[in-house]
Amino acid sequence: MTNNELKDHITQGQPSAVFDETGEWLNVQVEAGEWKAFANWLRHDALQMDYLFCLTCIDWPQTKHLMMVYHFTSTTFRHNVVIKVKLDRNNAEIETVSDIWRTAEFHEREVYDLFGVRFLHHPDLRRLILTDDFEGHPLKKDFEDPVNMIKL
Amino acid sequence: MFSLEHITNSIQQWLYSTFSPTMALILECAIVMLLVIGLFATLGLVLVLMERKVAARMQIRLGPNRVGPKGILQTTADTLKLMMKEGLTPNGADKFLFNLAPFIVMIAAMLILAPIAFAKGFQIWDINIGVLYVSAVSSVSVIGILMAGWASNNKYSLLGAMRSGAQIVSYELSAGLSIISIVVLSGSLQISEIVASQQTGWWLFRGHIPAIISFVIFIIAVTAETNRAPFDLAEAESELTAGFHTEYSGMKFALLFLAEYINIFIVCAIGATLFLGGWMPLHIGNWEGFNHTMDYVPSSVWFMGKTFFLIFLIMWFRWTFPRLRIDQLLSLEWKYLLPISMFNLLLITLIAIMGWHF
Amino acid sequence: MYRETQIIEADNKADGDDLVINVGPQHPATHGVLHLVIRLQGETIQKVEPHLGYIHRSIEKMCESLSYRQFIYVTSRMDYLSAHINNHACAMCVEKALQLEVPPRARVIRVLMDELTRIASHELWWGAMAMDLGAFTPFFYAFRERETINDIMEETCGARLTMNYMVPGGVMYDLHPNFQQRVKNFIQLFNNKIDEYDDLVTGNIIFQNRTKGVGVLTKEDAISFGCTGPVGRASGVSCDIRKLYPYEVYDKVSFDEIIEMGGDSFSRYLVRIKELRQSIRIIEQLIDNIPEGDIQAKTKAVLKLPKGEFYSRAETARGELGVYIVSEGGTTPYRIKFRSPGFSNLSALDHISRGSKIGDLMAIMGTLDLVIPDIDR
Amino acid sequence: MAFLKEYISDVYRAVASLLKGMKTTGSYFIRPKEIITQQYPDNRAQMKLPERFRGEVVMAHDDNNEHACTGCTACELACPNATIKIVTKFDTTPEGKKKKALDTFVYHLELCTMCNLCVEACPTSAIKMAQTFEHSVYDRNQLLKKLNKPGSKIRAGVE
Repeated sequence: MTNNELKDHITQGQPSAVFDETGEWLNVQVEAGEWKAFANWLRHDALQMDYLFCLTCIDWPQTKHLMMVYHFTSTTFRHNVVIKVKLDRNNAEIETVSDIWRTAEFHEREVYDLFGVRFLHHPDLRRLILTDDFEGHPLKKDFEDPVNMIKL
Repeated sequence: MFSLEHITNSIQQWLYSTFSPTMALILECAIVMLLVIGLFATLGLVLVLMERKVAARMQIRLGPNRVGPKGILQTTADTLKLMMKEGLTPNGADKFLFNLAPFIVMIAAMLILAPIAFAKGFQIWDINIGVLYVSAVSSVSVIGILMAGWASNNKYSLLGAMRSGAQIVSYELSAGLSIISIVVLSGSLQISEIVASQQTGWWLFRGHIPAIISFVIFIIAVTAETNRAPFDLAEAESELTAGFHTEYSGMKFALLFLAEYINIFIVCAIGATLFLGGWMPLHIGNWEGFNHTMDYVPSSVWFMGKTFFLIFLIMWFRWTFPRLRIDQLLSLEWKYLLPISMFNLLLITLIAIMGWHF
Repeated sequence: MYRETQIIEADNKADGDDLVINVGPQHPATHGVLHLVIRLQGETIQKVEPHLGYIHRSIEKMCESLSYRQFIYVTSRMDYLSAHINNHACAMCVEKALQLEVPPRARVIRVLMDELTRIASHELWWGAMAMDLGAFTPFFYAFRERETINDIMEETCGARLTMNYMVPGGVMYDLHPNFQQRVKNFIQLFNNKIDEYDDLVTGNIIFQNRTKGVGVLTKEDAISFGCTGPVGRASGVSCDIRKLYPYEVYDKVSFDEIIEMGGDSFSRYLVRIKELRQSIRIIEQLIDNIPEGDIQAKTKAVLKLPKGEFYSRAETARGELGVYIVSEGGTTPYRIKFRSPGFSNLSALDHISRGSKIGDLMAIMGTLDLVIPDIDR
Repeated sequence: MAFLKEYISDVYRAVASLLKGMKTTGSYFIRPKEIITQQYPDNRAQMKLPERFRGEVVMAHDDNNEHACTGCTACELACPNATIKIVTKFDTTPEGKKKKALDTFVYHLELCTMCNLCVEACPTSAIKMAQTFEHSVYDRNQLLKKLNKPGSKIRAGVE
């Protein structure tokens, strides 16, 4: 499916989606509140995006937001799409998709650990890599750790 | 001709002629104890070195080769190291049982040594129920292992000990059945008579295919009974780190380790006695010339040769096969070995009654 | 800074019969510092909970302060068994952003190195997995062949494990004059020895019983868990990046994507063993057809990526590696995300090992081929 | 009867597969020339590492105690770990002009990952990778090295 066809499909499923075609794949930006329903639609409807191959987050301190980035592929149709969800940097909350794509369970825990994004209704939202009593979220741009980080 | 029988007899005569009978008996006991402990120490050193060398050759490497010429002092060095190490007792452990367990395992191994005939007339105690005694005492070591696993207060140790218990209890059945098949053929429980009955040929060859089957089953069962790979579930390094002896260190570990090798030696000695004629040289029917030539090789060499051949076989298993899973281990015993050995015993009984063996 | 190991005690919710065991972080079968908390009922596994982070170096954060030439070397330390392929994926991402044309000779060299790495990685996996199942000898046989590859790597790339041979625009050095001959010798050695592998492990009845029907991962679950590489392909998912999104010269060589339908540990084993032969096939096709020419495209001394987001994928020995670079137009990446195959494969561990025995857990972990630095990054 | 036949063939196949494995290991047991162990510290004399092997960074000096380093700090910039620190000084050339030159080439071996980026970056090929690999010392400070030899100067003609 070409990007234009994908765009048509997605507009039907999510009329408020914002598109960006500068990258290799079609970028779609949706609102955090609409994300869960849209994710369900992506997985189960015509597009069949069953393979979530990358889930990550980007910190943008200047514009005070965190950007969740989901990379999807459909193993039946072999088309790719990138979904972005903008979150408030100080109060980052988003619905989990771990019930739709099981791999998200670990990836979301990792993002929670390193960025502090809270995933609502996640079955087991704990720190994955750092200890439970660790303070701060290391991949945020303003994270400082004078003990463990060596400034070159 | 060199013979251990003459030496032991002359020592005994000298003792009885010099001291009173009671004193002579006590002295004899002391000598025997010293000999047994000496034998254990040497066997431990030799077998560990042999294991490492055999493993190395099979794994296309050299093995220990730095301590002493060709590495023969390696195990001595290891023993020294273990002796100097601190013997830790974990805080939550049952101290008494924890410290007792290695000795029970070791003493059980020592006890089985009594009826084994090392050479012609060279035997500690020719008890008339020798084979029964061996199979009875060999089950004592499982108590030591269970004790070690339970007293360590370690979950890995406990799992290893429980596995070991299930394993040894089950495999004793088929080991016992294959021992019985030789008892049936030779008509005696006494080790010396079993050896004597193989004057004209070893039971392995004389008992047709059923004897070979019971030999194979015996080897499999004793491999399992001594917790050797592929049945080393009690230790299962990659699963339970070290199983029942996870918490042991220093000399206590050395005792458990030594007992393992002594047990291998003993079961192989019994296998050699029952199936390969013990110290009896290779005799074939009534080829007088051939049999006479074979008699020139000392009987102790025959015994050791056969035993070490079986030990090598068991080592060969260890360095070739992956480990079984606990349920597969038990199903191998109860679904395959036990029915086969029972049926086999029936065949052997038939052979013995009809006198079909050679 | 010293950090105490978290020992997870049985919580109050647990049934009194449950036994909670910490497997790792120091355990012979976890190949590194993976910490699994397993809940047992007898010997049957109720739950497996991985605890990560023992060697997390935050490579993603480190890369944010390294230039586009420098960050590649760090990725060798992720999945250290497919160091070349990690470097390759990063180099490809930079090339994609700069729209660099890699010279044909460098492309072929890269593919040759990738496949040699894949063989070396699978060799090590084979030995280590056999060791997990209690057979010690295969490890040494596997290392004999792997050592040959390492020697070849050492001669051409200058290091045995963390080569740092791929640079943006090509490769660092030209091939060593002995390279072709040594690779051919290796192929000969390998073809002689691979039958031993079947005799020793594949055909062995104990091994088959230990792995068949153990840790079954269905196709749907494999996709949902994002399992790629041999793990995904053993469950019937076609996920070989070399076939789906061919890079370098993978579209010009003929090889098969190995797919097994079983989904159990034995299928995962078979996929890797068959992949060894496919890698040999690729190398055989390329080794005599290395085009002459440059080994590096002309690049500026300081690389500056245009503003934007770039994603490249490569097939490592463990599965799909994704490199996601967000650039703000500077000399260092704004954000880098490595989508590591091991991380997703590990997430399926709990799901597939429930209800099996402790011994099965080792078989499952062995065939998942976990490399902990790849998971922890 | 079919059950019995299956049972026996099961046992037969199992035993055959086990014997096959034993044949493999047994055949290695009787062929000691397949042993591949290298006796490492004893074979130092014969051991030859390939010339590309990356052991540590060294600076090549010729017979006149001259090196090719101009002190341009390209290697320092290329290094991802701050392994290299270059201290420069100002020499006066015969014409009386001041010229930047190398004073000390400080190399932290303990930080080095042998990535070869410094050698690649060097415009005058002043540094290269040596094949030494036995770097263990008792004190970490001994790993801090000064690569230019005392009294060495830049080779004439190197810019």
